[in-house]
Amino acid sequence: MDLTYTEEEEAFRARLREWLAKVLPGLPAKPAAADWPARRAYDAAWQRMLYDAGYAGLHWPRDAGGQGATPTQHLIFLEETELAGAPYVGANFVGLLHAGPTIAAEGTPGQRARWLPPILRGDEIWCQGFSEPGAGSDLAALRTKAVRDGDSYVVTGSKIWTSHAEVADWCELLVRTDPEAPRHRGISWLALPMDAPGVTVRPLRTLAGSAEFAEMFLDEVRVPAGNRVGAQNDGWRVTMVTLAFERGTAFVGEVVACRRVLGALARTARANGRWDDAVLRRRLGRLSAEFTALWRLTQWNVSEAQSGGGVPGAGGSVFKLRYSHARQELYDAAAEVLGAGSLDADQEWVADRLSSLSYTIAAGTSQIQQNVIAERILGLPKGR
Amino acid sequence: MDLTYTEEEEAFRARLREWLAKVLPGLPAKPAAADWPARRAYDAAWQRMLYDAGYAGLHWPRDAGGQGATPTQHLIFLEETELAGAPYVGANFVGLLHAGPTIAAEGTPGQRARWLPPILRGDEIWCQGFSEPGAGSDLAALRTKAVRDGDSYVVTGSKIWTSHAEVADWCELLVRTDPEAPRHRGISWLALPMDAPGVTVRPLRTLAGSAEFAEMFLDEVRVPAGNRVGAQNDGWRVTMVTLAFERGTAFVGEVVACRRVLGALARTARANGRWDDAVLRRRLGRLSAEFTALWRLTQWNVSEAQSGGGVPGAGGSVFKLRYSHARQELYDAAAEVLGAGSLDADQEWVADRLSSLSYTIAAGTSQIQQNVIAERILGLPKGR
Amino acid sequence: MDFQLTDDQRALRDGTRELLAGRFGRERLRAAVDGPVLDRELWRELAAAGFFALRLPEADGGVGLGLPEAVLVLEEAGRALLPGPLVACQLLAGIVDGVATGERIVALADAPAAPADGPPHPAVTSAPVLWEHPADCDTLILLGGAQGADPVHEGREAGAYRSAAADVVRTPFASVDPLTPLARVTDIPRKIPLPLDVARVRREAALLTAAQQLGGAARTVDMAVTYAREREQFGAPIGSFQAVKHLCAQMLVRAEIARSAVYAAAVTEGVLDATAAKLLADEAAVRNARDCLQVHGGMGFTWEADVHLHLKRAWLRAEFWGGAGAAEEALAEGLIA
Amino acid sequence: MDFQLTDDQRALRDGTRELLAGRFGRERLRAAVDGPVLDRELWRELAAAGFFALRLPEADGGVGLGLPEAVLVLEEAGRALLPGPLVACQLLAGIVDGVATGERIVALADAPAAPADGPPHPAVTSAPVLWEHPADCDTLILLGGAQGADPVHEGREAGAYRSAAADVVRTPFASVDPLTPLARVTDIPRKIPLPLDVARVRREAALLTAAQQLGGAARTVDMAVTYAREREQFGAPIGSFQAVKHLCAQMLVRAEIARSAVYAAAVTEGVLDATAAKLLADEAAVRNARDCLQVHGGMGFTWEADVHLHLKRAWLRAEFWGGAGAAEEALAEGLIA
Repeated sequence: MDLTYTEEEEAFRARLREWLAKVLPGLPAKPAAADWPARRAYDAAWQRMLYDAGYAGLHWPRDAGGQGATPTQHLIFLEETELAGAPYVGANFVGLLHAGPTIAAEGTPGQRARWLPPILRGDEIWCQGFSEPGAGSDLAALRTKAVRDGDSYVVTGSKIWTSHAEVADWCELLVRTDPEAPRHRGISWLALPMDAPGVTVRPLRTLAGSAEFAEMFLDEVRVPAGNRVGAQNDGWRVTMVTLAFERGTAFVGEVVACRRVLGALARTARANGRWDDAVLRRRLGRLSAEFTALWRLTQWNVSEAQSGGGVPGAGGSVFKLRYSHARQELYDAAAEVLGAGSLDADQEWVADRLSSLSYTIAAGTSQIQQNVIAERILGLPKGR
Repeated sequence: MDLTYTEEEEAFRARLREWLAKVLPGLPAKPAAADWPARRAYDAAWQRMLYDAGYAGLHWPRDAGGQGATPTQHLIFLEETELAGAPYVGANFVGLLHAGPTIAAEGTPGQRARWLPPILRGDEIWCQGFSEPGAGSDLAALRTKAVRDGDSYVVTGSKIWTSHAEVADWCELLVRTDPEAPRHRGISWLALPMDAPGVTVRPLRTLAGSAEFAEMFLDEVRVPAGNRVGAQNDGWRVTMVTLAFERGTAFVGEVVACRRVLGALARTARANGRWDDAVLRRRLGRLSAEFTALWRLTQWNVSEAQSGGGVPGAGGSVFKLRYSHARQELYDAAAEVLGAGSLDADQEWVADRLSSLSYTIAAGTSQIQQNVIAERILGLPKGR
Repeated sequence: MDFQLTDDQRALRDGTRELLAGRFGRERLRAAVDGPVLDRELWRELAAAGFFALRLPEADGGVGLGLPEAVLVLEEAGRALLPGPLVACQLLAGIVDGVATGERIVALADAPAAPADGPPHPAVTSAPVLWEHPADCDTLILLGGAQGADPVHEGREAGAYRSAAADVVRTPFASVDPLTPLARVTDIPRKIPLPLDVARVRREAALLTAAQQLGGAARTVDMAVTYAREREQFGAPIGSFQAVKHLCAQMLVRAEIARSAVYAAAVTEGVLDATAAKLLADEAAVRNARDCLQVHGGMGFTWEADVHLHLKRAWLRAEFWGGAGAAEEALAEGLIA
Repeated sequence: MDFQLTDDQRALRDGTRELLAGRFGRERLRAAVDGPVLDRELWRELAAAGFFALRLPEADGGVGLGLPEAVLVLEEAGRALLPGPLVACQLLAGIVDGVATGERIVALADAPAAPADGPPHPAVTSAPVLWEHPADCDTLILLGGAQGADPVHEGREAGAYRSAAADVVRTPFASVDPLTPLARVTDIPRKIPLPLDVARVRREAALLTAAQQLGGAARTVDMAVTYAREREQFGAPIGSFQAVKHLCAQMLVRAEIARSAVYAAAVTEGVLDATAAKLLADEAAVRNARDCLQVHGGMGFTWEADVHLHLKRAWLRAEFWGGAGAAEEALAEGLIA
């Protein structure tokens, strides 16, 4: 058990810090949340800077144009960029973390050459078309259908919770290509050009009042068969390769951010007198233990990934279940610190409190995570 | 909505209080917990006093020898006896609250004449033979079998969680008389004489270290067919009549007792300095709201029973689910008040903390109660 | 003792529910979300139905009912997410002219007293005095206010003051609840004292707010159960899964516990009973809305679903008329009194 | 960074588990429940296996390992419910003669300091000083002790004192944990000061106690899962019901969160890390034992089942070396330091 970083790791961290200190002050102001084109431009420019500095696709394999970094280096990268207040991955999220790795692992040489470099350079933006209104946590229940017609698929259906759809060039789309096959067997993975005729995007307003997501309607959209990655009807397996790709680093930046928020809560409480409330104070102390442990668990999971051990994804369920709950508790505590100020929707922590409500739902509800832990880790029987 | 008692009700309370004040000081000392014959004698003597004063079988119908009191009078009786520190129903519990009412409702005139008067007078003690080691919360999975042989049933099997078995005269026994029938259909209700050959009772030690319960082994025990109450194979329905009998009064005395304990906790905390701990103090305040609300819910359920409305037993699940949890919280708070004293097993609250652990399990686990509420009250589909 | 609704009370509850379903159905609700301006016509209709004059003597044009009936009406308002200073108008009908008839809309703002055991932290003392629906009210009644240099809190001992809305200096801010605009009161004239039993008003405001929370808590149980019966996942209604069943069961338990506390406090009129009722109803409303959202999954996270409106209103109401900390301290004190 | 067990650490963990399974299996455990006298022979065998000399330099006859290895061994001891003053003997081997070899059994009793911000309530100050396994120990080391008239707490500033067990006046009482006899120390001679880094001993005692709690928390997950796989109700293994599955899943999460905190604190040796580890491990041990009992249903309520032994030990350990309140306060303080 070693929590000290190697010389190489520390050198990597030092170089990164130096670079961040140099470039961050020169960044333009963050665009407004509702200005999608400006956000795309901002995120793309940042990605281009990462590319030029040799940090693009840090955790991608070298033969896909990435840096082949270790999970620990990726952890350090995510920690340091968060600590330095660097831009988030933003519009490049799906390209760098889902679609790109999928293409790298399962695409043909031609597909890799076509799609990977523009992702790394920030030139092309991807969005994700997995979720459907009728499917929810039961992802495999998707019904968007694709019928082969000559050299194309004709796709009809609808998707939901598609982020950055307004400005994306491509969508990694899961479609049902064999309606007769068992649920997981008749699915294929397509790269959908977002400017294809028949694609309609409608902003989806969340309870936070913002439109971070969209619905996407597909009306007989023609997608070239060459845009299919992996074999026909093998899309479920292809997708799962992607989902296991992050190897424990999914929430590194967020845990760092939560620990920063917790410190700010304590200081605010000291300043506004709420610190005198022992119940609140002890709650903050409890959250300190919680987020420190979550950080250690992240280091544990990353180390496990680095050594190639463990059940991929299973430790992630343990982390996600506890973290999503802890994040909600953090912002409930923030509301306590704010008192009546917790009713002010313009307060940053209030907005974050609202968005934290999705954490126990998105990417597998807490109920689903508990099933995964019980069945895949603990080996309890499926069934009821 | 009226929380004031009628003149008749207040008169009933006043008479009862007067009687309790007169007789309680003359009671002998409570026997030791492990001295079963002495406990039986003590409980029987108290029941005889109730009988002589006209309080025996308060909530039983008049034609069964009871007083035909209203649920509200029963509530008052339970409240006042608890407040006055009167003996508990003890060894007479099964006779007065389960077996007796079952016989009153379903027995023949001969059965009623044979069994009811001795229960009311405290002359005969009953125990309950429902639970089985293999059945648990799934009561209908019972396997103790009874084979008809002439004028008798020959009973073989085992029962568990049988209280007062060591000193009981009779056992209300559920047996399987038709192994081929669906689970709930092949069960019969028998009155088993505890001195019958083949009955073996073995004390069952609980985690509290005491032997409040027993296991009962039945090895080809002959029970006269005339001891069957209700039709053969109709025992499940016969039993359910009993279980719905209490109509909201099951925990009256306990809620009164919990409120007294809560006050004592607060005073102890004030005396030993733990009151300065705001977290503990607020926890006690929270429990005060909780137990007051449980008392009001009790009054609500009793009033509903009195007016003949509501789903019998369903409101009881709501109460039981919350109360069993609140009781455990109460004794966890007691441990906080005691500090290191919570490690002293001779401390009364520590013993009560241990016994409180059974509350979320016995008479239907909290999981089962939640199923009952979800399916019977909320109408959610059965299934998983 | 008969701790059940009387036939009249049942009729009042059912009638109120029917009235609100007809006059403030889902379309009106969503319209109010998009433009949170109080509907004066609806307000007068509510008044005509006796919403505000409920407890005034019949001789004074009221309905002559009591606190339990007011609780039932406010519970229904909470179920329906009806916006507006309902509690203030209920409490001040008969005291402020025109409120009983719905002609005048009045709000209450509370500048709570410092705790009994000495002055609190200076920063806490200046907690903002909040005003619901500032743009829609004609009159504001300020209760109390701490002493000191702060013009809003000054003169707490003096009781209650009445001000024309236009004379009150306030800073509106973005309310977390889209149905309830809010402002911070920054300066208020103290020219017209109002003879009011401030302690009683606070106690009844807490209880009537708790009644609304109870209504919200009960409504979210219904919403969760309805959704759980209809929504299918993994080939079955999600309500057939124990995880969802048990969430719903716990929601019902919370609502029923809160109900017994709220109804009992309406009957006893005790201050600790009202405090306990507010504590339990706040918790039931907030946690039920959260669980309702969880049962709804992604759909519950959308603006179009009504779940978030219940959660935000529950958060808002929990901030008014005494929070959990003060309630628990008061109840603890009650244990040794 | 490689925050995983090394091969040597894995071997140590597995070897310890195997040793305990062989030398302190279920029969020995239940025999110890019936007669809670420490088995001196077993104690010497544990010593021979390096239980106590683990961290002594090899030159001094020790094993030359570190705090992480001590944590792994104590975690296994916690899994096995091994009784005895293991933490004290681990910490005092090399300081008190004969402890490393198991010839002498030593206990630690803690008279904790008053909080930094002034003297606490007088009644709290005189909280009893507890002694585990008083009849089995040869020596007692007292840490600190508050100043004042109280002979036990007097002289806190002076650090640690060593006393022969026979010289310590104590009052045994009925311990809630049948495997851990307890006494209150009522008078103790302060003749032999012991040069000890008291703060460090407290920190490491907290961490090693947390390691035992972690072992208990992990063991009760296994017990619950095993039972849930085997026990059938309503025609299916109870582990196929979501309600039981989710209880077990939450148990695992608690154990794993505690594990990362405990292991990290063993590596960093930070005082706040040890505090957080104790807080999380206490909670995991107590709540997992409670949930394990719930999964076992009525069977878990019997004396014959081992579940209650885990719960009672978890309660006991939670009372030693800093409770939740003090830990949360210290961690809160750490946020603004």
